[in-house]
This record gives sequence, C-alpha cells and structure tokens, in this order.
Amino acid sequence: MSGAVTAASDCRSVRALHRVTLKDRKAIGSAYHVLTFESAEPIVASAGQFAMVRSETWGSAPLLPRPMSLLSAGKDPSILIKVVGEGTRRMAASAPGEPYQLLAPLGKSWSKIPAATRPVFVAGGVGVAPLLLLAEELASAGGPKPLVLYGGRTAHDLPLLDQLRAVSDVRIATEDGSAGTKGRVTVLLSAALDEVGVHNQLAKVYTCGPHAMMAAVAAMCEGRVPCEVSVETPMGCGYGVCLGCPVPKVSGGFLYACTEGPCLDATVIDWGHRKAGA
Amino acid sequence: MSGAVTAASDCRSVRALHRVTLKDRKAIGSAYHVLTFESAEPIVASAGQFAMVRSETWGSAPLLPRPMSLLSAGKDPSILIKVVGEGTRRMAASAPGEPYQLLAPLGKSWSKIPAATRPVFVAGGVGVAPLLLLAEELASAGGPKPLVLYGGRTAHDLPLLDQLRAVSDVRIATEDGSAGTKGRVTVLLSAALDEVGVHNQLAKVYTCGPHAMMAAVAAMCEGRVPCEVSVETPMGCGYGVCLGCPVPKVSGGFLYACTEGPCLDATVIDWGHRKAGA
Amino acid sequence: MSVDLAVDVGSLRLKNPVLTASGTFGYALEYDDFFDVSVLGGICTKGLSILPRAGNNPDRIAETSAGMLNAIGLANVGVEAFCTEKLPNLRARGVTVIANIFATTVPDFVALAERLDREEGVAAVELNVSCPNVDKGGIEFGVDPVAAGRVTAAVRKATKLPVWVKMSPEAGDLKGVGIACQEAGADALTAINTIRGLSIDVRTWRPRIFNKTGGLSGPAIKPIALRMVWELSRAVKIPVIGIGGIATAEDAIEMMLAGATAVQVGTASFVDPLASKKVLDGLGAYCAERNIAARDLIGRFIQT
Amino acid sequence: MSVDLAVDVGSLRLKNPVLTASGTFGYALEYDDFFDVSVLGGICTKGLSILPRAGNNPDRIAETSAGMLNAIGLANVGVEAFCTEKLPNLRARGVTVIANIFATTVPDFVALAERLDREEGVAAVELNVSCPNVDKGGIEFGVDPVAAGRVTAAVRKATKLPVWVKMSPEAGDLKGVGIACQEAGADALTAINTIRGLSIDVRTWRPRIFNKTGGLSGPAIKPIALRMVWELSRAVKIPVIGIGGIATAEDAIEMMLAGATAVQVGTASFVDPLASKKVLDGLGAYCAERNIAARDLIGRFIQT
Ligand SMILES: Cc1cc2nc3c(=O)[nH]c(=O)nc-3n(C[C@H](O)[C@H](O)[C@H](O)COP(=O)(O)OP(=O)(O)OC[C@H]3O[C@@H](n4cnc5c(N)ncnc54)[C@H](O)[C@@H]3O)c2cc1C
Ligand SMILES: Cc1cc2nc3c(=O)[nH]c(=O)nc-3n(C[C@H](O)[C@H](O)[C@H](O)COP(=O)(O)OP(=O)(O)OC[C@H]3O[C@@H](n4cnc5c(N)ncnc54)[C@H](O)[C@@H]3O)c2cc1C
Ligand SMILES: Cc1cc2nc3c(=O)[nH]c(=O)nc-3n(C[C@H](O)[C@H](O)[C@H](O)COP(=O)(O)O)c2cc1C
Ligand SMILES: Cc1cc2nc3c(=O)[nH]c(=O)nc-3n(C[C@H](O)[C@H](O)[C@H](O)COP(=O)(O)O)c2cc1C
Ligand code: FES
Ligand code: FES
Repeated sequence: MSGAVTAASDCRSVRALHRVTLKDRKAIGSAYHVLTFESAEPIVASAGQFAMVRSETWGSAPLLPRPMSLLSAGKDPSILIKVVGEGTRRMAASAPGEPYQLLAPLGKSWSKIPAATRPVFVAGGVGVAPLLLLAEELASAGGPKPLVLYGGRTAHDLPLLDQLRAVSDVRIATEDGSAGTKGRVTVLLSAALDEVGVHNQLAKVYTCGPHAMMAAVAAMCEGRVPCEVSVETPMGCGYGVCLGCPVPKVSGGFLYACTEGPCLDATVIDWGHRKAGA
Repeated sequence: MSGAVTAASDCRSVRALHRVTLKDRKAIGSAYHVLTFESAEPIVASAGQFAMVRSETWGSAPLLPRPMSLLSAGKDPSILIKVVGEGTRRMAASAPGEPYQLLAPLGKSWSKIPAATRPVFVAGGVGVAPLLLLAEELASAGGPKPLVLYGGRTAHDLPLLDQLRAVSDVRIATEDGSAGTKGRVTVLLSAALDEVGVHNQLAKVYTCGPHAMMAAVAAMCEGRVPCEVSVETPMGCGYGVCLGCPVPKVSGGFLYACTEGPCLDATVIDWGHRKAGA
Repeated sequence: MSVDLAVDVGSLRLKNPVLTASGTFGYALEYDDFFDVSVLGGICTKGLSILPRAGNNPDRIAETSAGMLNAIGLANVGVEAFCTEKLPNLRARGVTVIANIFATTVPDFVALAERLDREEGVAAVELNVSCPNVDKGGIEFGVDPVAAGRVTAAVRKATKLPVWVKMSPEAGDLKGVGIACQEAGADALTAINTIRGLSIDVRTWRPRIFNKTGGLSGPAIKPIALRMVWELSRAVKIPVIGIGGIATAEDAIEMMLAGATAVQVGTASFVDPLASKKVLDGLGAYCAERNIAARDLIGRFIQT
Repeated sequence: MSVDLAVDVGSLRLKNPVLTASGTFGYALEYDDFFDVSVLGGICTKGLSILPRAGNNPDRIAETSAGMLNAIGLANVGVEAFCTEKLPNLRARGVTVIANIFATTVPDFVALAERLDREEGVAAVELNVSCPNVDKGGIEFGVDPVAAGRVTAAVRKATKLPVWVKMSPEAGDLKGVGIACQEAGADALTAINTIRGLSIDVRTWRPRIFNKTGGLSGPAIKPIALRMVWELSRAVKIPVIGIGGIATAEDAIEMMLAGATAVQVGTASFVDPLASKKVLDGLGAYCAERNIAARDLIGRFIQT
C-alpha cells in the first residue's frame, strides 16, 4: 500500500473510462481472439499496462470488468484474449459494433531496458501480448532486438507468432513438439542464459504467461540475470481501491498488482505462496 | 388450480423447449420489433397461445424467460415485442444468428367463434399479435372477416397495420388524432356495438392490449355481448408450476394465466382487483 | 451410465442426488411433455396444507438481478386432493416423492404427517418451517431452535416416514436450529429456503409484489446457500440436502463438495423445464470422467 | 441543478444523499483522474484499525452471479497514516469524510474514535461491527444487541463526532441490534454489510478465496438489503443509510423509498469508477423531473 519496491517505470498517463466500440474480432485457432476497438480519444499507454474490459451488454452478470493487457494503444486499442470462463467466452462471441468500456491505461509498464543489455522475453500463450507490444516499442525506438522464447502446448497455442517475428528473434517450444523444440519454454531459457553467459553479455529477462511458467523462469534467473514478470491475479477494480489483487512479497506483506504491478521485479515476489483454488 | 371455467378451446399440441436461432429482426417505429426465428421442428400452435422466450446469451441475468404471444407458428415462429424493460431491450438489440429458446406452445388459445357471429377484435399496441394471427386463421379457414378496432397513442403505435388490413376490416383510433378517429379505442367499440345492435346481429368481442383498455372493453361488453380477453401477468415458468400468474376471479380464488389462460372469458375476471406496482 | 450415482439420505437410498425443490416443480405431473421425471433422485411437492389454499393476491413474483422474489402464499390443492388426485399418478410413474408440508401449529404438522403416513408412495416428508411468505406460522418455527425441535419431535412421533426439516436462512443461529432438529429425530436437513427481499417500482412507489416482501431465489443466492450448507453439514451428523441457485451440474457438484448429500433444483426449472435432468446428466458425466461415485463428492471440499 | 438534494443524517447535513461505501472507494484520493469526489454527499474510508493491517492472503475475491465475494481482511494503512497522509488531502479537496473504523475490542474502538476526534475534516465515524472476513472481532459485536449497544455507548462517550453503526445482515434480530444502538446513542445506522458466502472451484475442489468464506456484495444482494433497510427504518427513529447492490439512480431511489435517508454506492465503483457520480446525477434528474426534493423520497414507499 505504501511506496513499494517495484521494477517498473513510472510512465503515466491519465486513466479514464473510455466508451469504445468493437471494430473487429479475429479468431486465432480455437481459443484465442484479437479484439480491436474504436476509441474516440486515443489511449496513451506503454507496453505492460492493461485495461479493465467490459461489454456494455453484460448487464449485472458478468459483473466485474476483466483485466487484459493492451496489445496496442491509441485510437484503435486491441487486446488478445484466451477463452477461460464466462467473461472471455462472451468477448469471443461479440460482434463488431458491440459497445465496450475500457478503463485504461492501468498499472505500471515494463521497466526500461538498461543500456547494453540483451532483452530476453519469455512468453506463454496470451502472455505474448504485453511482450509483443514491448518488442514493437523497442523496434520503433531503434532499441535492441529482443530474443523471444515463445512456448505453448501445441503449435496452435502460439498466437501472433508472425507479428512477433517481425520485431524480434523468436525461438519456439511446444510441449507436444508440433512446432519448434519439444518441451517447455524453460528449456529454451536455459540454453539462452548459457549463451549470454558464454558471450559475457548483460541480459535481462521479461516474462509473461501462466503462473507456473513465470515461477520457473524467475527461479532460473535468480542470482544470474534480472527478471521482470507481469503477474496475473484476479482483480476487482484495477485502480487500487478494492485491495483484491495482492501479490505476496518475499519480505512479507503484499504488493497490489493493479497499481504497483502488473510488471514487477521477480525477486520481490514470494513464488512459493499457494494460490487459493489452485 | 382445478378444472376452472374458461372460455378457451382445448386445442393442444405437445409443449417443448425449442432451441431456435434469430433469423430476422425488423424494427417498427421506435419501440416495436418483429423477431422471426428459425426452428428445426415446427411449432404447432393456435392463435392466442404464447411462448416463453429467452436468449441463450442472457446468462443468469435477465433470469426468467419472457412470455410473448405467438405472431406466427411453424418452422419460422415470430413474435411482436414492445420495449418496456431489460428483457425486451435485449431482444430489440439482438442480431440474426443469436440463439434463443422458445418454450411453446403454451396456454389456451382463443375459443372458436360461434356460428353466425360477427367477430369484433379490439387491439391495443402489441395486443395486436394474437388477434392478427386469429384473423389470419379465420381467413385461411374461410371464416367470417373480423372487424378490428385498433387503438394506439399515436400513428406510430399501430404496428402491423397493413398485415391486419389484408385479413380484416380495420378501424383506427389514436389518442393524439394522428391517425383515424381521435380518442380511445373504446369510442370505436361503442359505435360498433351499436351497429350490431341495430342490425340485430350476434357478435363476440376478442380483446388484447393494456390492462386498463381490456377492463374498459370488458365493462362495455358486459350484459351485451360475450367478450374474451387475453390477459398479461408476470410469469415465472409459463407451464403451471410456479403459481406466479394468478388472475383474480369474480367468484373468488384465482385462475392461472399460463395454463387456464391467457385467453379467458372476461366475465370470469375480477377487474377491480388492484395490481401491485400499478 | 455405469457410474454409481446413488446416495443415502439416512435410511432412504436415492438413485441419484438430484431432486427438485418444493414450489418450483408443481406436483411433477406438469412435466409429462418434457421428460420422464422418474429419472430424478426424487421430487419435492409444492407445500401441502390441510385445507386447500388459494394463495396471495397478484403480483406474486418479480425479477431481480440473477434472482427472483416470490410470495405465492403457499397456494396448494390441500393434502387430501394431493393424496387422491396427484399421488396415484406419481406412484404409477415410479417417482420418488417427498411431500413438503406446511402448517401454522404443531398439531396441524402432525395431522399432515399422519395423513401422508397412510399413503403408499411417499418417500419422506419435508417440513417447511421456513416459508417467509405467509402471515402466520412458517418461519417462526424455523428461526428458533426450541420451536424447530418441538415440531420435529412431534412429527417424528407421528410417522414412520423419514422426516426432513427445511432450514430458514434467516435463523440467527442456523447451526443451533439444525442441531435441535437432529436431536429431535430429523433424518435430514434441507437448506436453504428463500431469503426475504423487497423490490419497489420507482415509477409508482409501490412494491412490485402484493405481499410487499417475497423470498429471493435463483443464482443470486447460491454463494449464501453454499456457505450455509457447509456450516450446517459440519455441525450435524445427519445428511444435509443443498438448495439455492443450482442451475448447472457444476452448481450441484459445488454444493455436494460443500457437504450436501443431495441437492434440489429450484428456480432453474422456470428458466428451463429440463434443468433438473440436465443437472443430473452433467453430474453423471462429471463422475464418469473422473471415475468416481457421486457419494465421493460429499463434503470433499479441500479446506487446508 | 436547482433541485434540493440535501439530507440530514441526524445533526449532519449532507449536500446530497449519495455516499460511497467503505472498502470500495479506497481513501477517495484514487479518483483524482476520474472525477471530483467532493461533489458527493460524502465518502466512507476503507476500514481503519489502530495498527496498519496487511490483509488476507490471495485470492481475496471471486465473482458470483451478479455479485462478488471478498475477504480482504481489512487491509488498511492504520489510523495514524490515515490522519497524517490521507486526511489532509481530503480536507484540501473539500470532501465530506466518514471514517469507517474497525477493532476487536471496545477499548480499541474507543481509541480509534478518540484519535479521529482530534482531527479536523472528519464528519462522522462509522463503526464496522459487521465485518465477516476477519478471524477475531468484527461481526460478533454486530449480531448481538447487547454487545452492539456496549460498543456504541463507549464510542459515543469518546467522541463529539456523529456515530454511525454498520449493521450486519447476519443478525438474527436485526431490529433489536438497531434499537440497542439507537438507545446507546448512535446517530445513524448503516445497512447492510456483506453477507457471508462460499464459492468452490469444481476443478480443484478448493475454495475460490483463501479465507474460504467471503462477503457477498453487488446487485445480487440488493433485494435483501432493501428489505432490511425497510424493516430497520420502521423500527428506529434515527436515520438509516442504505447500502447493498446500488448501481444506478433507480437503485438509490428504491432504497430511499424503502426508508433510507442516504445511500452508499459500493461494488458498483469497481464496475465503473464514475458509478457514484452517475447515481448522483440520475437522482438529481429524477427529482428535477418530478419537482421534488431528495428528502421527499425518504420512506415514501406506498404500502397500502
Ligand atoms: C494485468 C492482467 C493482464 C491480463 N492480460 C490478459 C490478456 O492479455 N489476455 C487474456 O486472455 N487474459 C489476460 N489476463 C487474465 C484475464 O484477466 C482472465 O483470464 C479473465 O479475467 C478471466 O475471465 P473469465 O470471465 O473468462 O473467467 P472466470 O470465469 O472469471 O474465471 C475462469 C478461470 O480464470 C481464473 N481467473 C479469473 N480471473 C483471473 C485473472 N485476473 N487472472 C488470472 N486468472 C484469472 C479463475 O480463477 C478461473 O480459473 C490478465 C490478467 C491480469 C491481472
Ligand atoms: C401471455 C402473455 C403474452 C404476452 N405477449 C406479448 C407480446 O406479444 N408482445 C409484448 O411485447 N409483450 C407481451 N407480453 C408482455 C411481456 O411479457 C412483458 O412486456 C415482458 O415480460 C417485459 O419484460 P422486460 O424484461 O422487458 O420488462 P421488465 O423489466 O421485466 O418489466 C418492465 C415492466 O413490464 C411489466 N411486466 C413485466 N412482466 C410483465 C408481463 N408478463 N406482463 C405484463 N407486464 C409485465 C413490469 O411490471 C414492468 O413495469 C405478454 C405477456 C403475457 C403474460
Ligand atoms: C415460486 C416458488 C415457490 C416456492 N414454494 C415453496 C414451498 O411451497 N415450500 C417450500 O418449502 N419451499 C418453497 N420454495 C423455496 C424453494 O423450494 C427453494 O428452497 C428456494 O427457491 C431456493 O432454491 P432455488 O434458488 O434453486 O430456487 C419456493 C420457491 C419459489 C421460487
Ligand atoms: C472489496 C470490499 C471491501 C470492503 N471493505 C469494507 C470495510 O473495510 N469496512 C466496511 O464496513 N465494509 C466494507 N465492505 C462492505 C461495503 O462497504 C458494503 O457494505 C457492501 O459491499 C455492500 O454494498 P455493495 O453491494 O454496494 O457493494 C467492503 C466491501 C467490498 C466489496
Ligand atoms: S484490483 Fe482492486 S486494488 Fe487492485
Ligand atoms: S407462470 Fe408459472 S404457474 Fe403460470
């Protein structure tokens, strides 16, 4: 609740409730969709920031808006969703013209990449969204080209791969071997960390994906290279008033994902903490 | 609850939950819409019967299906709705392809028109739906052409007027005088009852519309001509299990609108009973 | 389905744990067009009183967010008409019938139980000591451990049938009421009845239902029902049957994990007359997929 | 707007009846990007304790049908940090601040009230004797008339500020608790706090929130809250402030018709940070259209 340790930058623009319209929905495979909205006022945001997303058609159920990383900002903000429950199911069924509200931009973005450092991104599933935007930001700012390690269960769980390839060096791992290396993405990370070690490079890891993946990535980085994660927790409000999004700290107490995160230094987080329902 | 006095016929076909798709929605004026569905199995129904209508997209709110008179049956059943609250608002916003459930056919239809009798219909707003279907049934069976007295607040509150004209003799009244006679539809009824009296004809009145209109019509008919009404009450289930749709009887106790109605002999009903919320 | 769905509610074996809730399923004969209700674990009748009751004036129902209010006022055909006109048909169909009964005095509860005891085809009686929608009686029994125990003991003595007691969510001491009923000889507790609510029309400033307050049911109350079933089932040794907002198989499973031995589907039947059958089918599929029996779910909520 | 929206909560005049509910509006400073919160009738702070509290382990919230469960565990900055870091900013913005306070003993409630009594810019204290989400204290006071009266009387003596007491919907004798607080000197009652509920994940068989049970809030509970506010307001002479599921101006109007002198917007602020302002604007429009003052709505529900 107080000014806590975060790795995130302080880039900030005014948060607002944007009434937008769904312009386009593109299905990717069976479970993923990119939703692109039309916003009267541009949303000014940096990679890693998110929006609380809700369709005006929901009425009183589903009740709460859903936190979604921004895949792009501006006048046509977009998100990448994976269908996991009622809210995402409805988003995946919505048609152009549907009125939505986006409360954005929210949260802390990824921190700046330190000079002369090789950025290594580790993405799992929809976790690719804030990392693709970061890679695009780097590309347009003439920054270093990141190495992206991208994992999924199958070749169908690697949404936006082509866009990612346009702005980064991508290596792939799938659990069933249907694309890239067979196995988990952490296998790729192990090799990548060895490489940078061999070349005596500075590196920094940015990761977003399933909790277990991020915990494994954080463990592998610990003591070797800095690692920043974008955490996912249930959220009530997205702007710091419900206190529903705590992330346990190693030092005790909590950080709040919506205001102090979602992008956080991995070493600050108590990864051993059991999640309810998990 | 027991076999009560009803004027309605016993025409009965098997009730079932039909999973249908919205085929077409036509807006009429600002508040009226005709929704036409596509049903794999035909719905066999008679004029006056209704369906409990619910979109599969509603989730848990709105919760209950909404009772709607069938405007037509068969493989492309349709309804005429007026937007008055959340459920009808959503129906009015739904797009072709939306999955719906129709529990139909429900309730008792209009009773048969006795031989050598002039049918006089009194319709108000969406009350026209079950009367238009009845007029169409009469036309295709070569029955007598009904006289339809159709009232609304303005010329915009007379949906389906053209279809009605194709199968009946229509006289119109609007409260603001923007079409037909200026005033309430009961003015037309008074004149019509006088006419049949002059010609020594037998007549029978069928009416559907706002509660106050039907009460006035019933009062005018009392002691002069038989009158049948199609009542509107809130409904929980539509098929006789919740007991949420009582209609007070003159003789005490209640009739249940969904199974013993909605088409009922007007003289059976205690019209003086105050409705809650009214 | 080869999966074992049977559960034991005390001495009463049900072929599966999916029942329908009193007042939301009529007398079950209304479902002939829709499905064979004998596939269900059982059905609870509309609340029966000694004399027929016409019920409250309209309007009796109003919708709220993910729920509905009702004040039907226990309209029913009376126990006599039930026994002569409804029960023989239910018996012929092989339906497991739980007779829900309602009275305003202990002797009347006893009389109802005695009358039903004489009939074949009644599997249990369920005492509605928790109806919020009648002027007299009902809920007073259900919110007071002493009164609840008294009516239970009296009915227990009057019948050989299993006695279920339906809990009021408005009891300040729910566990105390449950324990009192258990000690008085109840075979099972059913929970919960509706929760009193109010809705006012802001155009007319009048209540949306004639009775002013009505009982809230439907998905809105599910979390509350689930919590009460969990608390109750840990406080008593007799089975608890879970009711409140169950609309899907997942809801029923959640209720059983919380401690329910069986469940009752209520308001969901208004939304879809086949709801109870769908809950049953879904429960079967869930158990089959995990290769467990339905009874393996009861109270298996992991609390550590 | 020329319409008169002012209401009197005892001796405290509020410029309008729309407040925000404790725990759903942070310390109000979080809204600077969204709107000027000083337009509201007032804001209730997150529950303040003597020492800062970190709160419960995650997960703390879960969604249910038209509602949510929360078990935050009263995470807060502590009364001292509130007075030094938050209050001066609120004062500068001209916000009417109601300090919601929480303790597990009567002396701690008294200490909190005394501390706040020394500050300028606190309009009232609201005693949270009804929090369902902490291991110790909270709700025990709120469900027992004697205990509720005792803590109210003690706080009453310790401060010149108006004392509001927040009612628990789980009190078996809600009216009794309200009357006890009134007799102990409470200036107003606020009702209701959340209702305890449970939600279980049917994939993992674990509770959806770490604390197992959580408090249910949101539109799902509105009819229950409305009924309780109606009953309470008829049982006591002091003002009742209505809370529970208010999301629109119509909801606020319904609550006032039922007997509330003012309302608090809670969970709706999560759905839309501007919800409270929209409720206020809508209330103004409603009163303007009918040419009535807001206070003309209080308890005007037609019951005949
Ligand atoms: C900062 C942030 C950014 C996110 N970005 C994306 C994104 O870009 N794309 C995307 O598809 N998802 C993203 N998520 C996760 C997304 O918010 C959840 O998947 C969504 O809220 C689930 O809603 P639902 O109604 O479909 O599922 P529900 O029915 O609410 O829940 C279904 C399952 O998802 C779990 N769940 C619910 N809420 C969350 C949550 N907030 N985080 C993690 N798990 C949850 C539940 O425990 C449950 O197991 C992000 C979450 C956060 C906090
Ligand atoms: C047998 C029958 C046939 C009907 N046929 C038609 C039809 O063909 N076309 C049509 O537009 N409407 C018809 N109605 C009325 C229709 O059911 C209601 O207008 C509808 O349920 C309102 O739903 P809502 O969610 O839009 O409004 P809600 O938000 O539920 O309510 C809005 C207003 O409508 C009133 N209302 C709610 N339910 C009913 C009801 N069942 N009857 C009357 N008033 C109600 C409420 O008191 C409230 O004032 C019929 C009703 C019955 C009983
Ligand atoms: C319209 C209606 C009528 C009811 N009538 C009775 C009744 O006669 N006896 C009874 O014990 N419970 C009655 N109940 C309560 C239900 O049996 C059940 O306990 C409650 O509705 C909660 O379950 P649900 O949320 O699944 O509907 C009634 C409920 C409704 C909605
Ligand atoms: C996340 C959350 C936190 C809450 N924290 C408090 C609190 O600290 N003190 C308190 O008295 N009530 C607290 N409440 C209860 C609310 O003030 C309010 O009484 C309740 O949510 C019902 O109103 P609603 O349905 O409008 O949300 C909290 C509610 C929520 C949802
Ligand atoms: S989501 Fe509400 S405080 Fe973070
Ligand atoms: S609507 Fe349920 S009995 Fe008529």
